Amino acid sequence: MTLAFEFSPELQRYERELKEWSVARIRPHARQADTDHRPPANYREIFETCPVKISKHVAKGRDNDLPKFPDGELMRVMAQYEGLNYGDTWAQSYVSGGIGHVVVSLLGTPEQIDRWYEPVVRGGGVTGFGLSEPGAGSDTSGLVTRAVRDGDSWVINGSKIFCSHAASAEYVVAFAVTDPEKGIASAEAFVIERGTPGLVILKENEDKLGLRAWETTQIGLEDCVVPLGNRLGHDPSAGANGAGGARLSALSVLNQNRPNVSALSTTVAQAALDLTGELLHEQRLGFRADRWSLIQRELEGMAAALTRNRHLNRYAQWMRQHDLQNRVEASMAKAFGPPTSERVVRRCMQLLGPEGTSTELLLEKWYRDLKILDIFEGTGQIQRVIVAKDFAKKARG
Amino acid sequence: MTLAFEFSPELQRYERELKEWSVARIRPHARQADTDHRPPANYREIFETCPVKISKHVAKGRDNDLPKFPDGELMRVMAQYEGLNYGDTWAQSYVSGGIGHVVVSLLGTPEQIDRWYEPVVRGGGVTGFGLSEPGAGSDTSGLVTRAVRDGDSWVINGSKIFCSHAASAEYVVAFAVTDPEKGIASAEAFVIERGTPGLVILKENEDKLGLRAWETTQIGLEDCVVPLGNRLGHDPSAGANGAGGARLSALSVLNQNRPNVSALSTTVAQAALDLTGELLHEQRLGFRADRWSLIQRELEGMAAALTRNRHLNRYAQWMRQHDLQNRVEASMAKAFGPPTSERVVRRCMQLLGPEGTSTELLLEKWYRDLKILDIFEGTGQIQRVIVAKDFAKKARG
Amino acid sequence: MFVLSSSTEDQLIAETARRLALGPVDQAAREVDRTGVIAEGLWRRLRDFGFTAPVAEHLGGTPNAVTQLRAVENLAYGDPGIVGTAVLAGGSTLIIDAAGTGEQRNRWLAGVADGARPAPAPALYERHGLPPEEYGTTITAEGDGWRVRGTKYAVALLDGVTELLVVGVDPRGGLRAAVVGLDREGVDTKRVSGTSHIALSAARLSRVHLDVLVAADDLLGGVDADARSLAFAVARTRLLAPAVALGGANRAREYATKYATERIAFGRPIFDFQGISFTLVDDQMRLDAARLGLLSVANGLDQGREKALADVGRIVNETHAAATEATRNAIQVLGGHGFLTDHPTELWYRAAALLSTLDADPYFASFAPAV
Amino acid sequence: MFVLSSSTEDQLIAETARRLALGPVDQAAREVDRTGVIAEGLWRRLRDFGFTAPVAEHLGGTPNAVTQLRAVENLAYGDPGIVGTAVLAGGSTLIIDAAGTGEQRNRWLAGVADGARPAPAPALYERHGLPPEEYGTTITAEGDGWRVRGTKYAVALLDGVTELLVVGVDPRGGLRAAVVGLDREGVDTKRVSGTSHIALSAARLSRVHLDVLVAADDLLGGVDADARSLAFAVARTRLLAPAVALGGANRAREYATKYATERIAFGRPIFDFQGISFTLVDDQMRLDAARLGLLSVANGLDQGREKALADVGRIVNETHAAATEATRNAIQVLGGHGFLTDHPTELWYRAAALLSTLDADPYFASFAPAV
Repeated sequence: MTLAFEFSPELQRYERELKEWSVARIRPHARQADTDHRPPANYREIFETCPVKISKHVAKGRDNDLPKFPDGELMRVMAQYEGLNYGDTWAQSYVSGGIGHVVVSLLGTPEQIDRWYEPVVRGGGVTGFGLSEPGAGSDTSGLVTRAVRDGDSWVINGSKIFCSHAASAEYVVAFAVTDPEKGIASAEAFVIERGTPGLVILKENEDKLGLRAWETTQIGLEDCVVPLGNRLGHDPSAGANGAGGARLSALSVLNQNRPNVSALSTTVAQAALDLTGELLHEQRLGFRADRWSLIQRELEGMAAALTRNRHLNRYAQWMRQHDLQNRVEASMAKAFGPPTSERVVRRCMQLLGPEGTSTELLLEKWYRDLKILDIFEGTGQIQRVIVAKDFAKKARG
Repeated sequence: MTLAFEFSPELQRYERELKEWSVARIRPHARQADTDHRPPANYREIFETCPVKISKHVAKGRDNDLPKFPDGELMRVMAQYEGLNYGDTWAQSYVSGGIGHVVVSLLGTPEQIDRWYEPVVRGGGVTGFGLSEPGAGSDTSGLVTRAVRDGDSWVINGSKIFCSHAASAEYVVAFAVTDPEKGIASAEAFVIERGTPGLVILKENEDKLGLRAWETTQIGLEDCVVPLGNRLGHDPSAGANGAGGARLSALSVLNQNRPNVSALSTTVAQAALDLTGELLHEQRLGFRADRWSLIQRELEGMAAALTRNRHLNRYAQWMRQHDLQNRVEASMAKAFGPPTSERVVRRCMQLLGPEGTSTELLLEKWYRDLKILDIFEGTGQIQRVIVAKDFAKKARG
Repeated sequence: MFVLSSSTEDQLIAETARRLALGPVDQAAREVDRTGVIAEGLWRRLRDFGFTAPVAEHLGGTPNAVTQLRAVENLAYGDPGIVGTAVLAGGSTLIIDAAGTGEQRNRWLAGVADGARPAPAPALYERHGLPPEEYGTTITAEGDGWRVRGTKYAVALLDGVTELLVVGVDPRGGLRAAVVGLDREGVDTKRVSGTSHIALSAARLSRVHLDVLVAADDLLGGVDADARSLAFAVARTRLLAPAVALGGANRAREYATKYATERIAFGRPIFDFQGISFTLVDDQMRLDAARLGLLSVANGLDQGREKALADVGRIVNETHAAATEATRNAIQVLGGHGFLTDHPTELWYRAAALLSTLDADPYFASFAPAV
Repeated sequence: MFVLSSSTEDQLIAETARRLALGPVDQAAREVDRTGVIAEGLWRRLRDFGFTAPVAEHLGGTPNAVTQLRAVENLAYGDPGIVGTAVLAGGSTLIIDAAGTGEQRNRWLAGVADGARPAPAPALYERHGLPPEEYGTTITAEGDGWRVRGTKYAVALLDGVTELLVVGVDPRGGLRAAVVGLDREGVDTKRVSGTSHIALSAARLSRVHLDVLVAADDLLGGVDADARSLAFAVARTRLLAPAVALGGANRAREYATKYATERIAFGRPIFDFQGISFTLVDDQMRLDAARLGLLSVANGLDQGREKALADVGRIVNETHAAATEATRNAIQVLGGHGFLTDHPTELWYRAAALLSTLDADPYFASFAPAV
């Protein structure tokens, strides 16, 4: 068993090719995607030009036609995150195409997986996911969206916010409580297909500080009727069995993506740093020697900080790759990386001066984009709570 | 009304004289006091040589023969803290002589003040104070020391830790619960004179990381009998009236010393910085130009940090001087200053190299001394809780 | 003895500023950000208030630095984008008032206070946080005139303006300023139309290349100008952007606190978690320290102390560090909601970032990772 | 591909280190601190374990840098004072093994592994965090011999030692090392007897002034020594003090966590307050980042990568920053109790401080205030 701080030469080459492609083909659309709050219309065509195979579903060992590396598939996934997002962030969301289908793969029966997961992974469709509600974010116990059994159907009422890709998705997987007395313990996941009556797009895409091209939808569920078979994980003829809490905790597999979120932040900060270094080097003649050495020291310090980020990210990912429990390490990576990545971009803008925040450069976009990475998939605070619980458990023996 | 960031020229002169005296007369005893865990035996004689009048009791407007400054008496007190402790920390504790008598002045009847406060302030005696217990530190609600009325006396049982000067004090003021059902709300303060049977010195002075010359005593109270009149604040013939909680909160006046604690930490760090600057300047010839500019930048950064400390300290003190509510500002000053002062001393040792931690210099002593200043009189965490409560109150309107 | 007067007049000014802030400034914030235009009515109110672009005593009155700082901070509590724009656009009046001759004050400031005409646009900032004494812009005698050569950044609001006040250094390293007509040959402004920066869209920041000859009487204070007065006036001007950042950041801290006391998670207001409340307390401590530092330097400038000049760079950087961090933490406290334009936190975050780039001298702070 | 082997052997070594740490090392900690003496029995166990003063393969075996680092860190979990002393005293063996000739290895290392005689005491560190390539100590050809001139600090445990291994630079700026007899004229050791530093009392650190002529065959590796091997060996040695600090700091973090889960205030274990628990989590994150960084550099050194040489200074400083902060916070969590010698937190705090001064190059980190 080996710990990879650096990828194998093969995987490094893979990442490099992805980076170069991302700079050449993804980055040129970054400003427009930000302004339009959507990706370029031909984004699928753009993705076709990618010189290496990349995965849509980032869970372990799914896409079997992907290149193999000695580092293991999960390390390849991390390299994909780093390579793809180096050009800009907009593509990530459309490459992964949401996580509705990933939830199907986690909670669905084999038949449900065949029906809703496989076609998406093969065909490149987009799927939505709805968990958060206006009154329930980090703390899901406040969910109030309700599903009621009515003969051969479930009738769902409520609303969801922060639903990735729900407006353009083929279907949305939404959580709802089936027994108000049991509350969150009775939560079940339902596949709600596009066009289902009662599935209302309240706001197609929120007006956001950053990651504007990523679709963040508000949906309403108004007497939304779905067949029994759309409840994930059960024989369609059976009723809810109250194992919904378990269902929600099965979602914790999604938390394993946390080191990749930190990797995303780190690679964007690295892009900002590389760009800033280039610009400053071009301007170098204007610097007095002592000023230049200050600048150089700043650039070195930031590069080292991003290396630190990567160490934690890769360590956490490596553990999972080797089937070691990495819950704590994944949370640490997620708490550690994103806020430092933000700071790197901010500092780069400062070193450049006022034009560092101009829309002629992408730094200001990246600064806006990155802020959410310390929030979604669990805030830095939530990550610390997770780690602290583990500390307490160990301390209490 | 004026805000003093800098003292008036008169008060600056006062502080400077005190500093020079402290360097000349207090500092030479610092190492020995640390080694012996006690001040020099002739400390009163040393204090006699002080060229300016300094106060023993740092509460407001007590010592009337002290010099007057346009800045106000409390600013003079802060200047005294900064001047006196610049040489070393050991003297402070013996100048103030504990806080038992201060508590008498806060809670006592006029007769009790005449009996126990005035002679100490005039004569320079030492008094002890006992509040903390092994199970009750920041949270005093866990006090278990018990006082039981028995005819004309109170019988006290329990133990106290972190009692400043209790071993050599003329008397110890100790808090005890008078009604276990009411708990902390029934706490009363009792004057227990030296030699009272049942007052047992369990440990004269704790073995501490720093501030070793400051006497930190563990006492036991074993069927310790004191007259009714030794309960502070009451007609000696009356019983406990259950207003003990109020009595404890009257102690909050002591919290107004918090900016002075931060000032103490700041002046010690300034002493360390000044010494380090001198040593490095002596060694300057050995430095390459780029290294010297790194060093100089570090020294400037630390000096600026200490100025920041002083701004917060003086602002909080100035508010109190002008009878403005400064609870929040005092807590901020206390939370802000000490940990940065620690860092300054640590960084000074690092800049000097291994010999920075040698006992040939005092930096290592000061590094040990300062650690407690972010703990006693309320930890940094407790200060933040106090400020946060105020924020919440204001936010809730 | 340092005196921060809490005179009735000062108090009144601060309160008036706060009222304006929470009234028209706050109300216009989102719209101004979106459109990149500050409506004339709001401009008039800001001008009438007089502290963002103060003018010479006989023309309306320039306050002392401490008073102005407090007024600007309180105003920016309403919206740092709008007030930042006003401050960046208005900075020349103070400098002309302090360092110009009587004739120049009349020439360049008459009619400014009542809005009849704009003052020359100040062209101060360069890149990389260079302090004034290291500006790359030079003002050098050439024949009968003086050549102004260099590039200036973050020059605000050039529309309708006819002149620039350019600050540079002369060959002996002293500060010099000159007023340059924008239509002169050798003045090349580059501007990206519309919202061209992360924030302060209404400021329409430009980059200006200069290589132009001006007459001796366009030199501020004339050929024998007092470089010291100019240095003090420029220093005062540099304190205004951080004062704006401070006002916005303090608002963000308070807004986040209010949100946290109302938002329930895990059975209680999230403010009850020290992970939230301690962060906000630390932010406030840094902001308070920055405010005291700014006031202390401003006071030093008012007293004409040389040391205060040297202290400007550090306090500017400290304040921006505190403000960028506090606005970032305000979003963090709001969680996903803070990332939406439904809340003003994201406006404040952007404004703090932009302001921090004006004058970020890396000498005074090194990059430090967040953890 | 970087490989940190988690081989059975490596695992075994780490576990053995941890057992020694929590057994005899931990038990002796307070006594060693008080007396300034490590008892011979404990010395023997440390020597037998072999990772604090590793010796040449044929004399016992020098592990790779990664393995040694992990062993030392785990050992220091018991007490950074004792293990720091062992590491400071033992550092020359590694350097002699890596950069000495076969004859020199026999001359200076024979009998060391079994305790029959001490190795030459390593004289590496200077002041102000100077990295080896900037050492002020010079080793210069003079006539038939070589002059060693300079001052070395933090030279450990000279009692009973007869020789010093001095690292310096030659006139071309390359690293050189020489073994110098302590009884030679021109070797002036200054030592304060007893507990002369804030921690590591048993190390009895000395300052040594050198101005002495040595023979060519006292030059490590001879006159044509390979400066690169020496540089790698010195770099490896520099990683050991931070590994010690890391072990001690991790212990402090865990100790404070345990205390906080048991100490009740305001009705619950104080660990339930995020003001406490988040501080400890942040400490651990920094320590973990430091560990990964150290292992990464150690691996680079094992692979002979030039870049790893350049990375040593930064990771040394990062690790000490993390360790001093974590030990300080451990006391903070214990409150007043942490300030007493009743708990070992104060021992760890002192050790971390001393270790951090050995090699604190200000290039890699600037002072930053706590808030």
